Amino acid sequence: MNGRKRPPSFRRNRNPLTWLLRHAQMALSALGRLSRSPLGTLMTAAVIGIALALPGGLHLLVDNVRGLSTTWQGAASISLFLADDVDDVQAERVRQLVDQRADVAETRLISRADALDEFRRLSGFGEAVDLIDENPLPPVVLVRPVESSTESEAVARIAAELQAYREIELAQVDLKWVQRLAAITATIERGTLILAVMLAGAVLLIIGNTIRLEIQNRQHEIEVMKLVGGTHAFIRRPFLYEGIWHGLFGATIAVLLIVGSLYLLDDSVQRLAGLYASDFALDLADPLGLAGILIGGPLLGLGGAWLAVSRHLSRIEPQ
Amino acid sequence: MNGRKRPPSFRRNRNPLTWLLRHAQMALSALGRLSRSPLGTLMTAAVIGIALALPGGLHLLVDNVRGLSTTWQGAASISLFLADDVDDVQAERVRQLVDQRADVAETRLISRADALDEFRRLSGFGEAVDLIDENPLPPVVLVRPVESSTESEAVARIAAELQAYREIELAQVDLKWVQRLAAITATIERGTLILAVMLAGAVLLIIGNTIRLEIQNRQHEIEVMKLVGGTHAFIRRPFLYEGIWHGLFGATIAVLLIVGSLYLLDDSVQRLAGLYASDFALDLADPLGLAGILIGGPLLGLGGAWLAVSRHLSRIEPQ
Amino acid sequence: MARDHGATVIRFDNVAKRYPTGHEGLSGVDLQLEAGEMAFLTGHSGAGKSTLLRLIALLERATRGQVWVNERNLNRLSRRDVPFHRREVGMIFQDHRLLHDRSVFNNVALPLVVAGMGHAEIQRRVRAALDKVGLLKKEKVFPVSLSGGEQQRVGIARALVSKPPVLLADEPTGNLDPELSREIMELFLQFNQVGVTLLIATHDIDLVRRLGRRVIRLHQGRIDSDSGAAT
Amino acid sequence: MARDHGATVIRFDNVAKRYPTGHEGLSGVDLQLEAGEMAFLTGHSGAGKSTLLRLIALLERATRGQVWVNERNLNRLSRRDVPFHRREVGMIFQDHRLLHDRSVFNNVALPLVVAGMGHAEIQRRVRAALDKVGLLKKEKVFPVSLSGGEQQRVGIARALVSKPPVLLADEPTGNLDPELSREIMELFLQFNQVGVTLLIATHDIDLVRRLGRRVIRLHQGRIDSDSGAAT
Ligand SMILES: Nc1ncnc2c1ncn2[C@@H]1O[C@H](COP(=O)(O)OP(=O)(O)OP(=O)(O)O)[C@@H](O)[C@H]1O
Ligand SMILES: Nc1ncnc2c1ncn2[C@@H]1O[C@H](COP(=O)(O)OP(=O)(O)OP(=O)(O)O)[C@@H](O)[C@H]1O
Ligand SMILES: [Mg+2]
Ligand SMILES: [Mg+2]
Repeated sequence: MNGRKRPPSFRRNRNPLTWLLRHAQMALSALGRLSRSPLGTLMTAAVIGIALALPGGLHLLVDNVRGLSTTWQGAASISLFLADDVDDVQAERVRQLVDQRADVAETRLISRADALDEFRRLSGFGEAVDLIDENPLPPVVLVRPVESSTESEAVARIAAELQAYREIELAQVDLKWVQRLAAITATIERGTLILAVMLAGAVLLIIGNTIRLEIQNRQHEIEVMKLVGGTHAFIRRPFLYEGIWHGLFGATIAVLLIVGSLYLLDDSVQRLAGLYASDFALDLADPLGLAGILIGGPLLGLGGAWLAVSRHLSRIEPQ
Repeated sequence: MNGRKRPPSFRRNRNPLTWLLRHAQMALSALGRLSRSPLGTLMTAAVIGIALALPGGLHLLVDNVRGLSTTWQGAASISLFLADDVDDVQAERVRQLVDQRADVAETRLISRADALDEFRRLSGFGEAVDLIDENPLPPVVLVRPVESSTESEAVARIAAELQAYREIELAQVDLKWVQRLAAITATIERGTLILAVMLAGAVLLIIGNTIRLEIQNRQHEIEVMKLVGGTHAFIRRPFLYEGIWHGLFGATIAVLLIVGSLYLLDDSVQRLAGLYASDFALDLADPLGLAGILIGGPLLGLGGAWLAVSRHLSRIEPQ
Repeated sequence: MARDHGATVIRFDNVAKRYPTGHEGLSGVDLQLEAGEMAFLTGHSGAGKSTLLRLIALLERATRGQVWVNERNLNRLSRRDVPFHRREVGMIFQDHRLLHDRSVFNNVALPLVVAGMGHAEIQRRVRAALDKVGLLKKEKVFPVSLSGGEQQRVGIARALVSKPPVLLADEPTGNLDPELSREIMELFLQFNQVGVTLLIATHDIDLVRRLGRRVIRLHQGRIDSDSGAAT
Repeated sequence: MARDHGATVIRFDNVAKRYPTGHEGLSGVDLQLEAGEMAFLTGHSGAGKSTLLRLIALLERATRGQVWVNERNLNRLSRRDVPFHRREVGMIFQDHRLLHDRSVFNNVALPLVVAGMGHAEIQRRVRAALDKVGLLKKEKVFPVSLSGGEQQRVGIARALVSKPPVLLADEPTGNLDPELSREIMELFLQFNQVGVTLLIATHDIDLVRRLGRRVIRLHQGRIDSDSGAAT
């Protein structure tokens, strides 16, 4: 206006040591505040813990299912059952012949002995298979068509053409049990994906909701803080620390729940692992995953707190 | 003290029509209050919805797994593989002989043809089995020992004794695949039980926590209500209605989530069901179960509200 | 002790109130208020005025002695009966105690709603009470948008609306300008004329002197002087 | 408009405050307070006293005109700077605004904690402030266990503790007995003597008259009379 001098700027305290000390104090006082309502803290932590434990557990499950199904990944989409009188040398010739086709990407021969081995291993008949005097299984050639020919009609056409070979008794598009396993795996994977999305949503909602209600609860406190000159950063800090603590407690509970569940599941899993020998053992005790939960929990708590606080804090102005 | 007359008792309003009208008013005004903070209401309902949808979905899963495994329930714990030269008539004689033992509760004969059929159905080899010229499978007699003899040693002893029969080539304690399926089923059942317990806990905690924070939030309101002579019942009522509404919204979201997940899972399930023919079809669309969620949700909300309110309400006294 | 108790509305028998902190808010107080009386309670800050009023409204319970209101021994009142007791005792607070998420109308209506009164009757009574404190125009606004004195008057309207036989006021004119204070006192006098018993805690010595009513002076939790004591 | 602004601490240029309800809490207010001045703000309930104080502490923003405090135009102050502005303006509220889950000591310490002051200095200053309002014995108790007047004094201590150059008080003695009121006024006078600028809203006409300081009288949002106007 009329040539007034620039107003003095405000003094701000920026001593890094004071800053650090204040943060440590705040972390502790947030902990103190939580400990003064132990039941509420426990309830919130338990809810977060359950919400974290479920995706954590599911992650392990999905991993294991994947591990089970990779054996079958890239399995052939056409199986050629060779005639009974074809020996292994002839079978290898058939394989090479088929392999030269432009519409075939890869082939693999399963000899009579291999087929029986695989059958023994997977069917679960075990020793009982040895009762069979003579190996009744024919050699099999697994065929993977090139990418461009993977639609069912193309595959069916290839199968029909191959059927014309004298040595090939039956060209079957996909083994039923490979299809089944793939279908089961797909269903479980999709189901767990849906579950994981729902649970991740739940974790965010729970933390956000808890902090929203906390902030409403402490609206008066926030107003008074603002009245006496508290900066946004200062007012936000206790909430962030509470978010971190909640996340940490929740993560601890989640780890306990997972470990506890493992303990409860242990004998069933042991039995399963024993039955499948080295083929399929649930790899549940994953220390890296547990450490991830213990680090991710507090980070999630911090993130949720930040979101909730930022959304609500500026709306609360002292009256 | 000095013969004072009995103090007059308080007038209480007990007109049933007024009472009903007040309840309807309260239900509506609780709804109005919730609609004034739509985001918070939605978040709470979403959390409850997810928490309800998961046990709901798991219930379906467990049911289906049970359905799958009942085929194998009560399966024999000893399988007698008969010698290759034993025909079906002889096999039946062997069965009857074994059946007369005091330590055997039940026997069942699987003829050569039945064994092949079952193998075809379960192994997934399908048509490929027909390539095998001659049925290589021996007849099998399944044996279930009496209750008192089900410990492994007793069973092993029976097996050893039966092995002595000329017609019995191999007495195998439990078929591996039966064991495996039982183990898988047991693992899944135990896992889902753990999950269900955790999720039921989560639902209770979430509703309790939400209402606890709500009550703290409205502590001032409760104090004022008490100041002007509101009875406990009167003050509790809005919370109960809010609990019911929350539960109802949560249940609606849960139903939508389940139906949505089914929709997403539908093609995988269709494929699976197709592959297993009538043996194994996921029976997911369960209108009774969904109706149960829609009724149970509000009841759970009411219960959670009642618990939380009763615990906290009497502690809040006007200052 | 052998007086006519028929008309005694409030009666303290050697009452003491010791707070959990160990502090004695009131000690050995004897007091009687007859039906239709109007008395002022004065004394320094922390003398125990609010404590005495809170004992009558059962916001606290006496730790010694007995408090009788409307011929009921408050010590013997069950928890179930407390709300009904409070409906017979209107109270005006130093800090208003309004609900900030409800309109002025709904705040004033609260005692009637709680008592289960019909809609039409509530409308009529709330309007009348708001009119008496000069806030009829503000019935739709929320308490935040009222000045301190206006909030005070909403609190007064809320205490009046259910026409309780006993009215307690804790510094009802502390935040009002002298003119408004006089008007509110007028209102109290009107109420007193139709038989309401009033006990008013105040620091406004001038006003108390001008009205010439009974004055009970507290000092450190004891009755220091009582211009109307029947003892 | 060409006066010496060096000593002007508070300055209103044709300020109006229209609330979202449409009500004008203040209209066309021109006002100047020099450094070290002590002025009283009077007027009927709803006249706009609190509104005026709230504009200075930036609890509201003017809808027209400009407010200058410590040579800063509050209209141009960024949101980031608001907390620092509030640290320079101590305010005492009609309704105390204490935190009920913190002890008296912690309530009074709040402005210092917020400003990042060291522990020892906080201890010293809070004790001194509590001593001034006569509540040193109560430092450990929680506000619920204080009488109305005691809470008021805690609020006063909280405003004094950071020794702000400007002190606003909204009816600081509304709930105090005459003697305590006088003592608190003494305290304000002492502060004024060391250079603090004070603006005090009050209904206590007697007290205002007795002190003979500048009196600004509001009527329906406008300045009705101003005994110390330099215009
Ligand atoms: N809940 C409580 N716990 C502990 N002490 C209390 C409690 N309430 C009041 N006191 C103490 O009891 C004494 C009397 O308090 P009371 O509120 O009755 O005073 P008062 O006469 O109303 O004072 P004022 O005029 O300041 O409102 C005070 O010293 C106060 O500190
Ligand atoms: N937030 C708000 N929204 C709408 N109107 C408001 C708001 N705050 C105050 N008012 C109105 O502005 C006018 C002035 O209010 P203010 O609080 O400044 O009065 P006051 O002079 O402090 O009165 P008192 O002595 O009763 O405290 C009043 O009529 C009030 O109703
Ligand atoms: Mg008091
Ligand atoms: Mg005011």
